[in-house]
Amino acid sequence: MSTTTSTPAARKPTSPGFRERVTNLPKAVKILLWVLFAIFLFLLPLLNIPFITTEGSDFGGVLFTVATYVLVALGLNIVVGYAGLLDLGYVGFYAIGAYTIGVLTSEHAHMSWVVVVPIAIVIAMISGIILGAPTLRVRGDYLAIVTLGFGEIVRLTLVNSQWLGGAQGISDIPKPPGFELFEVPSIDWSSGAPVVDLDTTSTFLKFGINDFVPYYWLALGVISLVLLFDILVKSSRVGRAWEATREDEDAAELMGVPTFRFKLLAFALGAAIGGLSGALFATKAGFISPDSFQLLLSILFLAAVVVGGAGNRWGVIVGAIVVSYFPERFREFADFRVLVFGLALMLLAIFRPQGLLPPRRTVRAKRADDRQAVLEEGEASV
Amino acid sequence: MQNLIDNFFAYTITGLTIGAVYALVALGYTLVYGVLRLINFAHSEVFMYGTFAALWVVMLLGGRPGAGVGQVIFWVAMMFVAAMAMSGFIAVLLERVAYRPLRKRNAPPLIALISAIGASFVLAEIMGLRSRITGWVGLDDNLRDYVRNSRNNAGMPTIIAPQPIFTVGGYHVTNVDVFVIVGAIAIMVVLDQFVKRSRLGRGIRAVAMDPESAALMGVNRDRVIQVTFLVGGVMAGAAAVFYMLKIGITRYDAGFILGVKAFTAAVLGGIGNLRGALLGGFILGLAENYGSAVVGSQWKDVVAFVLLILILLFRPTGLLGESLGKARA
Amino acid sequence: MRSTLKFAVPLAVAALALGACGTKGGDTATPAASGGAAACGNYKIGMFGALTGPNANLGIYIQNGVNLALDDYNKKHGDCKVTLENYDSQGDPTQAPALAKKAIDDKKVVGIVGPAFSGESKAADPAFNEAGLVTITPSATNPKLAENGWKTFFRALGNDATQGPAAAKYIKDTVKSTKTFVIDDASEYGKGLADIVRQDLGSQVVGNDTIQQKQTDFSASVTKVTSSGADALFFGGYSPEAAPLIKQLRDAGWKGTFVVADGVKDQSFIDNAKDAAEGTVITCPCVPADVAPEFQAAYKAKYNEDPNTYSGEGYDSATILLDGIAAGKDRASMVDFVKAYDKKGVTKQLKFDAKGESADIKVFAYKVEGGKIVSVGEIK
Amino acid sequence: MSDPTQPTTGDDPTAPAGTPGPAGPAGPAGTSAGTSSGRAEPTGGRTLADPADEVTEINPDVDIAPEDIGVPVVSEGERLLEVDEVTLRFGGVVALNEVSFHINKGEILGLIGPNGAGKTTCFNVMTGVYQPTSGGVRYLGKPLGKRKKYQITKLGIARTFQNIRLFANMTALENVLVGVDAHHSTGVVSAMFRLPKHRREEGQGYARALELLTFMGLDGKADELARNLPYGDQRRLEIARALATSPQLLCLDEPAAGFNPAEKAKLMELIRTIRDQGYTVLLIEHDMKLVMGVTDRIVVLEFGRKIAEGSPAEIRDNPAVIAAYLGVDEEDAS
Repeated sequence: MSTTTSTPAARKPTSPGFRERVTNLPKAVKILLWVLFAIFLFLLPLLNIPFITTEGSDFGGVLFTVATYVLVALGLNIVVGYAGLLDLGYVGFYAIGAYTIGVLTSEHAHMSWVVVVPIAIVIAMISGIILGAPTLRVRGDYLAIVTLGFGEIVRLTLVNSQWLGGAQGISDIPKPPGFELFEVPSIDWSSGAPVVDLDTTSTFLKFGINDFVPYYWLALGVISLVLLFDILVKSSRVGRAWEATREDEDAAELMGVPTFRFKLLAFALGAAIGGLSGALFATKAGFISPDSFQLLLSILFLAAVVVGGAGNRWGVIVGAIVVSYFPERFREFADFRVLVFGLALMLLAIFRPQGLLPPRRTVRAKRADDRQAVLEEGEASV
Repeated sequence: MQNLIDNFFAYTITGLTIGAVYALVALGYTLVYGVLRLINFAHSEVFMYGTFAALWVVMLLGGRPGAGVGQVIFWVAMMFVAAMAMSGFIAVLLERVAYRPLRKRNAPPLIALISAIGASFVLAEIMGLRSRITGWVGLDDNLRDYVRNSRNNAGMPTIIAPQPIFTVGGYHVTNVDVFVIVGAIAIMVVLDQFVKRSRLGRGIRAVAMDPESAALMGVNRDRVIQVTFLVGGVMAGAAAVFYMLKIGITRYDAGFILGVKAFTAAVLGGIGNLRGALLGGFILGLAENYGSAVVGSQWKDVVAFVLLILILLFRPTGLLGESLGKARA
Repeated sequence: MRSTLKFAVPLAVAALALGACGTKGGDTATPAASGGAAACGNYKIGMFGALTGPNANLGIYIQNGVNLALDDYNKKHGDCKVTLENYDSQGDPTQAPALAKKAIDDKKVVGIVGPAFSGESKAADPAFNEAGLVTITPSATNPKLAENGWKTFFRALGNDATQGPAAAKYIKDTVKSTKTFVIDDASEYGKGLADIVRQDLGSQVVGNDTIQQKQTDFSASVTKVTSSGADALFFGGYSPEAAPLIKQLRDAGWKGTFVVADGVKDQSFIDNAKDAAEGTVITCPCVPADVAPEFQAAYKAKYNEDPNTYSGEGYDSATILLDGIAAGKDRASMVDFVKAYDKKGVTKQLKFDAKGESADIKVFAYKVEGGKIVSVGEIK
Repeated sequence: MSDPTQPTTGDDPTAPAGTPGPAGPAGPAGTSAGTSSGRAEPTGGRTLADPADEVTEINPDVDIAPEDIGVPVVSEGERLLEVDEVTLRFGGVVALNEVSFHINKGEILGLIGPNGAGKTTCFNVMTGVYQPTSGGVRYLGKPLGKRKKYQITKLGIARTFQNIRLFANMTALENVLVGVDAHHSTGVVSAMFRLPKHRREEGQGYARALELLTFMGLDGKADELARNLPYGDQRRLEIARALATSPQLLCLDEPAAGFNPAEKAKLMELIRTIRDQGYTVLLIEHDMKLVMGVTDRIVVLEFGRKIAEGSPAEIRDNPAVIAAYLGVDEEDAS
């Protein structure tokens, strides 16, 4: 474990790595890079880049799935990565979000999508509190199995409750209201070089049945909001309290951290984001049934977080992409997908236990340096 | 409810039979948790491989209904040998491949869990893909019956025809019921004595109590851990035999839910506590059956999980308390 | 709208920083992959269903039938072969929409056999409908699928609403049961069917239970059945649960008649339940193999086993689409072709009503005898 | 200790006093820094560097006086905390047996006793880790009752740990900030929208935390991960973190364990400075020299009982103490 963070002695002599070079770039260049990156993400489903684009399934649809996984991973990262609570039943919240959409827009009411999404978030959050309040007092190891049980309880309730559609699920979930601003063409590579194909376009932002790209854009927008939220909250008292609780719960409590309250908060926020992802999923799918919320999904979600590097938001994003994209990209493995996935998990655990992108403290340390300099300057000037 | 009261003994006896299987599988979780403080997520697959070993040995020996007593005893004995060997082997293999490398690197428990989940997928999928895997090496023709339809159920001929022996409250208790319940308890007693009295058993307890002191006192921790996995695996093998005698059908994914239930049983009784596992298994089996009788079988798993949550709320260390080292076992 | 393109194109180019790049207009939707004969459309048909994963058995039985139909066609039309494109959903509704989009975007695909399950049908069929791509499902039996007004939806077999009453009738008239117990597996298919049977049998139902899929220990259900004194049990569900259920019932000494539906019509049921499966009655809206001996022979020659559940329906569904291609239909005109289709297939007279349901539905009863599923005639 | 992601450290400081680990310095002080014998190992399993390098100069001039946290002010010499006939049983083991003593405002009280005497257990009762079986603790004249640990901290009792329990994967600054946060109330909403409250508290918090680090001589190491700090710095960081909660009473649990004489001298100086800045200090220590040199009064425990109480001079001459403690454990007292 201790190999992940460089000691001061080791840090100084090494020549600046990629990361340092990027962080040292002028601010304007950095902003430009970010903007270019955002545009790239925005256009990704239409660029049809060879090799990256999935052959077996629609790339826009796959990217949307990847985006929901990213969102879920960000939410679960708050619970697992920041607060250190092992949650094996996260799919329960995902299902609750999706079913709130289903019930309120199709099955029992026809409320507007814009109204229902916040309701879905709130209901998922409340269910997180209801589950967390009694169970977060039990030991961490047990929490895993309790949450696993919760995920199953949710699914079985969905299967067996006719009010919620039973095994038939809920269909005809309406599309969200959209607006049509402009069309974006796609790129065609069939002649070997990129050619702009003006006939295959996606409209920003029209939510149809046969074009998943607008849903991907929606998810992209939601992800950036959640990321911003994550960054702001993590770098505050709340984030520190979570980390302290994860590191040493008793010591944190003795340093004045109401650990239970913060664990519950992490659980509720994680649940809310899980519910939001479920809501997006239901919106795009138009049809939901308990089959879409199998226990295996919880495990995949957790794997996304751990594979990427629990505690590092960029890491878990990478993890989510790995877990959701690769099985689609390599559909030709077909029957062997799960086997390969299992092997990958084992190898990763053995050879890179911190995840692909372990939490990096160095960047944060650098920022703290700057802050200190600012403070000293301030004092000097007074 | 009326149905439960009318058929109370039927629900009780059948609940105890499946509870015995839970209990034996729960032992594996409890033992490993006791010495390593981690949830051996892949233990369910150890059990599943045992069921297949039991099935295959019966197929190999040409097991069929209505054979003579001597023949049946031989078959059942061979089932035990095969299933225990297979499960024990898989458990030790698991420890070697999925856990030991992590332990050497001092990885956090969460990583061990991920490794275990990976191992669980790999083991289950190998069984689920056995027809294709054996196809590559060209053994398909010889083994066709053993690997056919590998994503589907695999059924075993009934070698012990259930015969009512005596009647309790209107329920005809069969020879299989008695064999499973009594057999499971007997195996538990043997294990209890093994942990209590043998040198290796004392080693297990010492490591469970305090790994560092145990190491100082000359206990070879790696060896103890290996033995713990082996013992847990052998118990799962025994469970697999009982399961096959009672249910008779297995599948590549048969371990998963049963594993979750068994883990629930272990936590119910107090994880790390051997007698707790037995108690937890029986209680879970009963609760599921009673619950199914009252609210319908579709809520069976919900009953089990709600029970678990309630127990953890009101008695967080399980019914009999934790710790392999300190508890009486 | 077109003017906004100018904004997006340079950006895409810049982001890629790749060489030659021009805009391509015109009406050709997709580039011609290979320059075949002008008359030959290089058409494909799609097979949409679970081909891998835990539910793959059914999908593969169907795929076998489809491949057989393709072989027949390509033998006759060697100069312009039709190929099969597989859309392996693993039976998962979550994956279905993106696969449907893939099929829709491939303009060579003129028709789909599938989706195989009801769940994925609900997820994918709206897209097919919007795109006007014909789907003929050989196996999804949920009655509600036909109620959505999908113009492209066709079903090559009877739905649960036709099978349920037949099963109930058989239990009443042929099994002559007076006390029937009904169990379902809470699945869309199983519960839907069992509810119809419950309704039709009325007061003769002495007890109900619902089990979970993947459940293996049925001791509670067994106790309920035996204590109810039922002389027949209808189970709405699939073979993985039916096999252990009947085995445990027989082990507990229950002697009644076990009645199941097409979800259990599968050799693996008998392989696993072994002797306990004997005497099980299976209803199925599928024609017995001996009705179409040629198909049976061809299937056996190719796959070395008898046609299995829905292999015949798969063959028929594919044949309809292939006939359409032979008649020069493309994707747009295929819908009307299928709607007007009326020919004898290997399973039944292939003809659809206004909703896309098979017009000619026969439900047959089968029985497990001597380890084989044998037909005992049509339920009338 | 139940957290699955928590790095495993040595033994459990909250364990009953009946099962203590080995004592502090095993050999003559100063010969080796690795005296913690795998028990009080610094978090993260880092190998110890030569302690001579680690003597960090503290900056006693920095004003770190406790912030006003709304606790009623007690004047010098008045009773800050009273331990009143506290008995604590674990099953059959009596860890504390009717222990009574008090701490006056502004003093440095030593709590000593042989291994297993119940010193840390006593800390645990005072800080709410354990509820006494009978008796109670009064703070500022009011019983602590069943207050939770973090509530007691907010009231003004802070502590360090016998085996260092820093937040290993957080920086030194963040460790201290967690302590400062004890009196903050920024929640998700103010953090999310960067409301004035968040900005004010963050600003004050950083300033205060940096002050404390500077005071402790750790200002250059604010951005090191706690687990990468040298052993001595980790000990000092624990004290800084405890001070950050603005306590009235600072409880130090063997702060000098594993220090060489030079470091111990520094530490004594530090403890005095802390007291001079307005804190009351309760000190558990094995090193008799340290205790005698720095404390105003001493309470001696043995087998969960108080056997003596008095000034260092009185304790030095108390026959019961000599018999129970010095006689048995002479080396430690060197």
